[in-house]
Amino acid sequence: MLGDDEDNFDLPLNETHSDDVLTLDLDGWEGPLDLLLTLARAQKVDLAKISILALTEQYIAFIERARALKLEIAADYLVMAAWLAYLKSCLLLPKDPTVDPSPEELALRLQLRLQRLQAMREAGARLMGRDRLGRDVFGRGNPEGLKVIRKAAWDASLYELIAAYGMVQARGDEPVHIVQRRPVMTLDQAIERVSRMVGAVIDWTSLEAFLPIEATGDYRRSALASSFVAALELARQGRVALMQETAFAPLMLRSAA
Amino acid sequence: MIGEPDDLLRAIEAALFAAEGPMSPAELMSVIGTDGLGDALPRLAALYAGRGIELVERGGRWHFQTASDLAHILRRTREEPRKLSRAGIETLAIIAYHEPVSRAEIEAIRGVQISKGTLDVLLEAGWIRPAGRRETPGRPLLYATTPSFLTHFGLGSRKDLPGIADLKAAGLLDPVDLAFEQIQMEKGDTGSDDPDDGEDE
Amino acid sequence: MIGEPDDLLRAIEAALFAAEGPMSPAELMSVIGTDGLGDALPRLAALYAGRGIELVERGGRWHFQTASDLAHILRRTREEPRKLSRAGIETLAIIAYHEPVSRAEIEAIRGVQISKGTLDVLLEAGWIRPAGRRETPGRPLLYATTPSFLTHFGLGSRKDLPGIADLKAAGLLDPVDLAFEQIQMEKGDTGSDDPDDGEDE
Repeated sequence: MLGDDEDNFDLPLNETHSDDVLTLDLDGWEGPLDLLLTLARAQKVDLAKISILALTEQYIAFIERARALKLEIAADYLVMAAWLAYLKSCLLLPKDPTVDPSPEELALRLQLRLQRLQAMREAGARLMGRDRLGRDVFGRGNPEGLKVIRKAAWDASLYELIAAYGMVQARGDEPVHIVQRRPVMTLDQAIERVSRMVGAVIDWTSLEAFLPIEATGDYRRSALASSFVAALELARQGRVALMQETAFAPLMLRSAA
Repeated sequence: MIGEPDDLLRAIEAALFAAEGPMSPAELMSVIGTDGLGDALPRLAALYAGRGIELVERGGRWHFQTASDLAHILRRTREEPRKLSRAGIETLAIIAYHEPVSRAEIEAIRGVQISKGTLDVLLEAGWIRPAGRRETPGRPLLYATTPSFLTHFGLGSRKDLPGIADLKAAGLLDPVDLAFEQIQMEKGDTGSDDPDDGEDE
Repeated sequence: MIGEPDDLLRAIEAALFAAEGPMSPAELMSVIGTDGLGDALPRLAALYAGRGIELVERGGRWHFQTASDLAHILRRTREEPRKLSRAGIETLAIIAYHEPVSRAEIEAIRGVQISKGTLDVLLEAGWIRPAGRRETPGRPLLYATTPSFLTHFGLGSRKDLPGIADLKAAGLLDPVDLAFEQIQMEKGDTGSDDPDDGEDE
């Protein structure tokens, strides 16, 4: 029923539904651009020379016919039809320089899009037509394969070995908790030490002089702090006198006796 | 077969023959245990030229395959490899000719959205791969082809894509906007020759 | 490669290369679509003689294979250094100090079960060996160290292993942190009832 139509293209028919309803297989196209390209190619001219106006008319006619057949048409096809109808009217109307973009520009852009889609369609076809591995040319059917056998070079050191044995043995022992001595001088030790030493000096003597000579590091800091507190305690008991000339100056001690 | 098969050539031959896939010179050297291949690969390829089996380079990797003119003998017993949908073919072509390219750019050329399965099929076939993101708003993921793509379609490199030089020269790989500007410029100033045109790589 | 690769030879070459298994002359003829092979197969085999690939006949069927003297290319052994697990090193230590020793004895000393894999690794490393059976009920297999064990650990003999007293002096039996660490670690796997799952790694 469509064959005698004067248009130079055919609606693709889905023949499986032919008994009662004529089905227009719009699924045959991947969107309006695809349909437009199909119509454009029917003009049988170079896409660069295609008549966008004629193409527009064909597309609109196609969609109108599909609607007349009460076919469901996807929204994007209708949007394209509306846009093309607008483009067509612009192209036909006298040129209005205030319209931007101009209809010629829109038409050119559409043409460029069609050319690009067509170029990729042809490229895809040429790609698929190449001598393809597994279809036209073949790799070795049954390759031996290159196998790398990973052999573990087990590694362990003697230290790890004996440390591990130590750990195994230690595991059997009852855990014993030993609190390690920390390097501190207790307050009692400091009081005892300062009170003993202060009796032996006559003149004012710096607190540092009361620290053990061998004391270094944490132990010296601990001894200094404890000795300072010891000095305060001994002063409170009236056993030593303290003197400091200015802030941060050396703290001087003397027996109060 | 030839005068004196030298040891390196024999080793390369054996390794490529036994390998389950194409090999780069670096992989070959590691398998054979040598520090350099010299011109052994092209020499070996030359030895096989015109035979029923050929040594070919695809994207820097080498493999043996049957000569293409013998396809009629071998194809008979084989099933057609995966058949791509038209959407799949076009999408693959767009990625190959434009890479790296985003999904939106593919859709702009095809005029339709890509259904999810299309890229999946191409990814699964090992012909395309994600290739970073474009540093534009949205940071879209980009796609490019893989060495397996070149291997499967018998391409030495992307330069061997059918007609790519012509398409490039005709500006058909440029986006519409760029092509449009180009035309406008040529209209205004026919002598114009923008040095920045056409190249999309 | 050779003077004029004749078509039959090329076809046989390609068919055998692409085949998934050896082919009889009859199969070849059917694939290639010819009525006779003449002396093509021996001729082709002669062409490949001395190359990295050879055409061979086995029980009336022909196939290409890698030249046997190049088999080392197909299978390479790569040694990868691997650290022994804690279970492994402890088991090894116990065997070294107590050999010959049964698995049950090792477990009694370790206080943790050992998996078969642990002993396998030590056997594979060549550090321990089966050393007979103990003549007790169940006749358990005994393990002892090997000369490679001594070599690897730089020991002249087992007597060079530091004794318990030495370990103590070196702080290696320090019960405070070692034992505590161990207790913490084993909390995790004491609930396991699978005999092969008692690894404390």
